[in-house]
Amino acid sequence: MEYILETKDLTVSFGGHVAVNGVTTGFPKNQLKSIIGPNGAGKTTFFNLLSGQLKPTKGEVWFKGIDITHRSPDARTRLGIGRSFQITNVFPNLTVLENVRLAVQSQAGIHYQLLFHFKKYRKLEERAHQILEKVMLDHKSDFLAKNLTHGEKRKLEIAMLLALDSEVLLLDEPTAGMSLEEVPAIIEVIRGLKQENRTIILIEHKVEMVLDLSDSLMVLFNGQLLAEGSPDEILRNERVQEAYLGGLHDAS
Amino acid sequence: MLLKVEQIETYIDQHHILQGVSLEVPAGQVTVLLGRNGAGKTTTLRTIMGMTPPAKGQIIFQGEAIHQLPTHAIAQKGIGYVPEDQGIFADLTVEENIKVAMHKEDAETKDRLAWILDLFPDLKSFWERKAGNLSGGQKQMLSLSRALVQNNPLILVDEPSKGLAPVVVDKVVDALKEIKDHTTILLVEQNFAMASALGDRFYILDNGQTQLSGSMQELAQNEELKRKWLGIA
Amino acid sequence: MIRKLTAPPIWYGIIAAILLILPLVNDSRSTLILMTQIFIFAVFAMSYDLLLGYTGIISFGHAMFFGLGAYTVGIWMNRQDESLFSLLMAILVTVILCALLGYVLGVVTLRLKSHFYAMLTLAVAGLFQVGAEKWRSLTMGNDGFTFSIPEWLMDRQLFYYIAFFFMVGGFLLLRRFTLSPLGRILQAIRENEQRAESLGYRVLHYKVISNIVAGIVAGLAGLMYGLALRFVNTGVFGVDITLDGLLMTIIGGVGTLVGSIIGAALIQIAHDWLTDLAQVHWLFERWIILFGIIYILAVRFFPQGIVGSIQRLADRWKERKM
Amino acid sequence: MDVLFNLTLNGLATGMLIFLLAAGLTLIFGLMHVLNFAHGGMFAWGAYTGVWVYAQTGSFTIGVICAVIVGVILGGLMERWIIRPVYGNTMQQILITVGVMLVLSEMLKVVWGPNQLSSHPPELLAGSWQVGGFIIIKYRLLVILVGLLVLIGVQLLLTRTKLGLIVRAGVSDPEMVQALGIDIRRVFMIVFMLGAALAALGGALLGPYSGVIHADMGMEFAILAFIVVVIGGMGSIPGSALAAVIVGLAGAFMNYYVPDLSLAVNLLLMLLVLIFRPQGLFGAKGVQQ
Repeated sequence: MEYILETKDLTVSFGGHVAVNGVTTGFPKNQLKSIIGPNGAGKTTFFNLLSGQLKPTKGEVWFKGIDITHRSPDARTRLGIGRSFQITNVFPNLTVLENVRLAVQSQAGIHYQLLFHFKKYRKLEERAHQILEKVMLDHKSDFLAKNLTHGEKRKLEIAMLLALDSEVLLLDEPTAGMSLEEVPAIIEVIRGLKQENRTIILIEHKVEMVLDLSDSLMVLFNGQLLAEGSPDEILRNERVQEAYLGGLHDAS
Repeated sequence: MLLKVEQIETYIDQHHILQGVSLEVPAGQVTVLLGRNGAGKTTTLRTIMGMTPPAKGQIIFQGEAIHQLPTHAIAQKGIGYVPEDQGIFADLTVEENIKVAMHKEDAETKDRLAWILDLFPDLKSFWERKAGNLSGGQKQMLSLSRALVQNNPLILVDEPSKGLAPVVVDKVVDALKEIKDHTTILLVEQNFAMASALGDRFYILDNGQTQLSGSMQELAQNEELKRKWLGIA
Repeated sequence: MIRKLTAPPIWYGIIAAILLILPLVNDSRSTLILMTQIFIFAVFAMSYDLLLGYTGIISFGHAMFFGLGAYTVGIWMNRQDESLFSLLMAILVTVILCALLGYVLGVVTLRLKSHFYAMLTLAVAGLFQVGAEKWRSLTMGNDGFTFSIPEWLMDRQLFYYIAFFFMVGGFLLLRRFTLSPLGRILQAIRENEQRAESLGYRVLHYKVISNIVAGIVAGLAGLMYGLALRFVNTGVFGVDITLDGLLMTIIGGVGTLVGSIIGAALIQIAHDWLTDLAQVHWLFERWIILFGIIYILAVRFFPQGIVGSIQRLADRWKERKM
Repeated sequence: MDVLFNLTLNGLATGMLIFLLAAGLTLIFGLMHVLNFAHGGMFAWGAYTGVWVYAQTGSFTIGVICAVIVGVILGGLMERWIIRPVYGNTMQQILITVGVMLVLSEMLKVVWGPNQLSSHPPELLAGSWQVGGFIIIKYRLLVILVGLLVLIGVQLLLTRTKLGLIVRAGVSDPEMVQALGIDIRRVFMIVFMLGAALAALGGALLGPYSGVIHADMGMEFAILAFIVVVIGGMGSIPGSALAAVIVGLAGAFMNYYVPDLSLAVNLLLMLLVLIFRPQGLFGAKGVQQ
């Protein structure tokens, strides 16, 4: 299988605690792969290693055949790995439109321009509006981001990620802290993304959602890769069930 | 009833984390709080401790409303807390960690300390070491000791098995079994084997709400319930 | 804050017109000097606002740029002839020196947390002040020196207009800068650094750029200040100059540019007025206390300042209408 | 030889004065993550109170005691009314403490007038001893002694008392300290008052040492104290002591040999530390973003 993003023996430890332990895996192009596992299994840490917020103690991260282990988060974004955060992470005192436009601008490679052609600027704004429409947030484009409801902020978060137009999307619990009524809208958005032929890596606790959306799953447990495979295989995997129910006595 | 939590709702920033949690902790028992990741178990404990005060609902401890008190006052009422990450003071020695928690140095406290050190002989041998250098299991024991040395009628213990090797988990279970005879425990645990070995009653949390409660024995025998609420399917 | 400026352009026009006519109506020397000071400090405060309000950097050493400008023009005029050419050269040198200083300081220190940056800039500015005291051959030490400027600049009325256009130019330039794509990125960094990084922006680069631009503008303000006084001493490097800029920005409204102008006007006028009152009672000589207390109260209860608060009220009103 | 000895003694004494200021600064930062830009104000107030009371009563000791009391009171008021309301907001903290600094220095001029005050050591400590070919100025020795006593005292307080234990625990996890039933806000206040008292003590000792005091010296010494705290490492008392001695000595020697560069050397030292070892000599964390 052709992997767009791969990890080799990826390990990170803090103090004496090994948070991610020798994970070797790959993420197939244009598929959605979810990472599941009990609390403290190292899922978010693993994400941070993929996006560059953390540097591994050992091991490598490869993206499209390039070793990106030592690249900074902003460099990885420019290469085409975008991420959303578990905690809502937007620019609170900028408008919704401005939030997205900043992402569009980065994607367009406009980093240091001072004087600017207004037509081109208009284009960026149009693109931002299109994306806001896609996540059903266009009617709020003039609001300051801090005045959105929680669910709307999550949508904005995803809109910014879309604007980056990254090939690989890392979604860290996109429904965290949402009320139940808000969840289906987000699922729709993710489903839409899947159809656009992007590679998506998802951390999510809402199990029904994971099983429904994922092409494949990987299970982390105590920082190690316990199992990977299709949702069916994982469901049938005894070890995984045990890990969840807590009877598991692994070798360590 | 030692502790009564009634319909609490808690926000963290704007996240509506607890959306109505109610539970009762009878004295002398181990009450277990179960539920999947992100269900709101840790937040429930932190809300009881006053670290993330509830926006709605009330918390009654020994007949007294405590949900508006600051954390230190709640602790002084007699609730001990053993957090998920153990909350060890890494730069202090084991001895000093325990001393921070000892507000009295009377004979009774000294007796209790002696009992604790019998319970966790490891701590005695690392008495003057920096707590940051302890293993995960030892940190867990130290954290428990701090809550015990205060003679709290209730202790809240958050996932003591997390990140520990199975052998160590067994040790912690044994210790908690003995501790159980001395104080009431509200335990958050994802490791079902551990929960069922210790628990008398259980509550299941999901989506920030208490969904189900009953005796631990019943739950242990009901595979379907277990899978539905605790497994991945 | 990014939104359309609430004050409609017509207000700007009216105020500008009044300021243009003022010297023709009232040519009292003290009024002209006061207004000139306001214009110059408005530019200084706006440059401070670029750092504080738009990029979220607190510097306690902004006076070093200001002082650099003032000394450059003083020394240049003294050593060379007082021609227009020397003036232009002094401007060029100020720009180069401030850009260099802004760059070096930015690269070395902007990686640090805000406390450390604030502390470090305070210390470096202190170094400049001591340097100016000690390098007597160049600066005449503590007492400073007077210098002559091109004859035609001595005309107070003309200088008033120059300062006025200096301010208008500074405002337009900085406004353009903050509204440019790059300026928007600065605001994104102020709001949420980590997120700006995860959008693919190299945060440090932008902070350094902001530092350089703010430094150059502050340096030019210092140069104008030197020209206005025809005198320079170590006071131009003083912490109080920085604090003046800080005060003006905070009271006027952080992140608004217009606020800095209003703040500069308020503080300079109050300063002038209270100094006059000092003849009535000595306590008025200590007018800084009053400012200090107002400033503390503003930081605590009124952090948006005058313009920010007006904007917020306007927003609320608009939202209610919607 | 004589010169070297004198310079060393001089540098040590200056270093100790800076240490008194830096100790509070570093403790407050370590525990509360507040960088108090008004700390120099406490120092200046201590100096003025000390000199004035000494002049009024004729007793140096009473002057020092009053200075310390003024420090405690100012510290308490400041913690309660200025720091606590903006707790947790770094930007507001920095801005507001600078405002307090401004007001404190100006208030000095209101109370004692804008001119500098002069002072001299009490009779008992005036003059010098002649030991072997060395001249030891008595007052300098006193300053060094007091500095050492404070260093030992603070270390003992931190390591041997319950309060110190709580302070150290609070540095590593303030929330957990509260969960153990301790009111951390009270501890904050005590530490803040203690830090202010030490600064005021330093100020009171400075009067007779330098002969004159003026209202702006609070900021000058605060800058040196900042340098010391950065070099020594935020939150570390031994680090501050060592760095204060280094800065004091560097200042004294440079002042004698290359007077124009004395502040520059200290700044350079700080820059080097920030670039190569940003956590300071006695590494605390949290300097870089």
